[in-house]
Amino acid sequence: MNIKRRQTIKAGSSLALVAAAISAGVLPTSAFADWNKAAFEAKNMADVLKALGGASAEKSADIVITAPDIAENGAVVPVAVASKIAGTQSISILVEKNPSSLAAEFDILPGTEPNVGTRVKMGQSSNVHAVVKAGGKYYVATKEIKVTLGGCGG
Amino acid sequence: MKIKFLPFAAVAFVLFTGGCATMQPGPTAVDTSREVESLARRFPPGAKAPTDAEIVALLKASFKDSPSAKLDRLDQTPLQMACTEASRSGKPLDEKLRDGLQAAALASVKYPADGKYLGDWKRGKAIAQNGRGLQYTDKVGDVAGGNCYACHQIDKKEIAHGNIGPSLTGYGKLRGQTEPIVKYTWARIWNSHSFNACANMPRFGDAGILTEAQIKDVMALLLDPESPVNQ
Amino acid sequence: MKKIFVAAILASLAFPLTAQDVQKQIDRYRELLADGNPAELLEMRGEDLWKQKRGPKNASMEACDLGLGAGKVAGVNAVLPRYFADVDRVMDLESRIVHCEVTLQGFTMAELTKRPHSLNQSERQTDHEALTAYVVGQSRGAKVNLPQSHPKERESFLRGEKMFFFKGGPYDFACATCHGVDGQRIRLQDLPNFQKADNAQRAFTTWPAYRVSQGAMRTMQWRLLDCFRQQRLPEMEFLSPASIDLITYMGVKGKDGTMDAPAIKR
Amino acid sequence: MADPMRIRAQQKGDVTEVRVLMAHIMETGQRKDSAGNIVPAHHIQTVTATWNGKPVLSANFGPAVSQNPVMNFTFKGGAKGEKVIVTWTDNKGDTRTDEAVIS
Repeated sequence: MNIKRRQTIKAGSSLALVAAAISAGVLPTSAFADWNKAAFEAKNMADVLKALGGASAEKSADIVITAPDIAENGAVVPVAVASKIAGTQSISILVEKNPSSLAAEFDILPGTEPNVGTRVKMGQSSNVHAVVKAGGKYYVATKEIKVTLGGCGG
Repeated sequence: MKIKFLPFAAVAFVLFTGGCATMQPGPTAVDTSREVESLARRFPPGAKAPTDAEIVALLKASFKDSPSAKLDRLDQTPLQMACTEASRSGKPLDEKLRDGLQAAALASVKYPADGKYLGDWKRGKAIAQNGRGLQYTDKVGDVAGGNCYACHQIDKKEIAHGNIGPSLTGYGKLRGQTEPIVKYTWARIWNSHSFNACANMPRFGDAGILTEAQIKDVMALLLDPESPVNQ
Repeated sequence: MKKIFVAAILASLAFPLTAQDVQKQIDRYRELLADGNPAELLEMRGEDLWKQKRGPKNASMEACDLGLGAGKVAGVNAVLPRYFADVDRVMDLESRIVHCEVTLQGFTMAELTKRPHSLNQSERQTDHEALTAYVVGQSRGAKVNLPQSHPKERESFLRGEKMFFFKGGPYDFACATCHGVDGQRIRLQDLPNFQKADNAQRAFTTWPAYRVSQGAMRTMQWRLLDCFRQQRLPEMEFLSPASIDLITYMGVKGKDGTMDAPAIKR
Repeated sequence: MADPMRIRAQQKGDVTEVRVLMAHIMETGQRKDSAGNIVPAHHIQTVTATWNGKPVLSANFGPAVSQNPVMNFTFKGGAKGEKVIVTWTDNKGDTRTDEAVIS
């Protein structure tokens, strides 16, 4: 454990909280998936799917992406995804034209609603894919989001 | 000299009569409620109206001098002074004053010595997108952009355009490339006050914002038949 | 039916997006953004700082008089700038916060004004930004009503008004160039016209704001500094007299607006 | 030093809606500083949430999640007064845990 980390926990006065949580079995690390380096470094959807353990994704109308058609700024683009596919296990958000496609991946645990949202960076106008894993298979929905330049210009 | 320029001014008039409202958006007059405010309300006992000299002194005390943006930027030119008063009062410039300012502006225009007005529209496209330059955060001598899209629609494909100036989509296609058009466009970019004393558009040539070569590139963006503006 | 469908597709190709379409979609983006504002994180940090004993005098800011009495924070941003008898001049919120840090906590003016704004993206927000975020957040819902009965308050407004129309610099710009006409946009960003009450209210009540383009909350002092940068004037001094007068002008113009800051913006 | 999160958990019928704001730079590892050097990546990698000791969310973030991340999710169950605990961990090993009471 590095010093910085220790300070962080101490400063947040959450040491007791974390300890209590672990001893109570609240944070069984095994319940949470590890960060998948290969998936987050993949350059396109096919490679992301491969890294996640899939092959191809089938288009699905049961995945709903809520996002603007035009983003006033690419640094913050709100994207929410809802899946109506039975047995949804995970939801991933991919930005096709980013240097690495995968932005975020959410594991849908028993009890989690298959409806999540976050905000992503987009370097330029691009397709945004929502990839859903359900019953071991992959499904995808796509939406184009235009990123605009803004403000006084400099 | 003056006679030589007259035709361009005439062209400008013909070109923009239909669009005068959008061409010359002076700030709206001060609201009437303030005009009728009683003197007592406007000046509570002891309150004084500031003089122009006080305002300049106060502004100078409020800004920092730096090599890339000196305090002399707060010394107003006669045109800046006249247009400040016109927009504050909501009253147009006196005609004689206006004509004099416009003539002086037109006389400031330097046309290209080699007689070539059009550069490379592709470079012009980048200049139109670039909004940097002449800020206190820039270095002296940094290349500036024209930032045309801040105010104008130009290439139809660029949706992030402002509306302070008129749309320039199809500029060359609509107007052609005759000498008066070309020279008028050059003068408008070099010193837009030539045709409208209190125009909002910066003096890209006269104020040294863009170089002659850059203005040629912007000209090509507007007038070159190959430019996306004219597709 | 098929014909209409084909025609619709052709039409959509020929006319990609109308100005109204674009505006609608930008509004949608703003609506989605408003759903979560990271400025709240800074407000939390600012509240801790406000209540913490700090500085050479080891005092908290809780005794600070921001214009509605010592210790009162709620609603102050809706009545500032205003005249303060203890310094015999008009102060804006940020000047007053710095004033209290000097008088109550013993910090020096020089250290507080050296670098009040954090750098873009790369830097943790400053204590000044955090304190401002907290105080401003405590005015949400308050009606803007700057006092104008003291001669110095009125003079501040009149000076601010003149400055608003002052054209200068290599671009010949005044504040009024962009903010004195209805319906103007720079790129896709609409520009409030301060001669219209509803516009002025919307502008005054939504600053400070978290700027997503910068990943940081920016204060009203920063807003003016950066407007002048874009205007190509020199660098505005933090807490300068001109800044206070212009904020007074904007606040008086925004009378009766409802404070909703820190907001979130592009 | 990591700043606290802002967590809102609201019971709506038989589900609880959770909205989380995290203070984090989310540096991409692609940006250059003023000297032209690449600023190393520094971003949250995992976010987990529990309710009554039960995991209700697990997310993995890459550097393309926006600075000061916002995350919304919903889980079945939850009653007013119960706690939701959220933890994030970043690629430098920094971590932060905060909790919110369901309202």
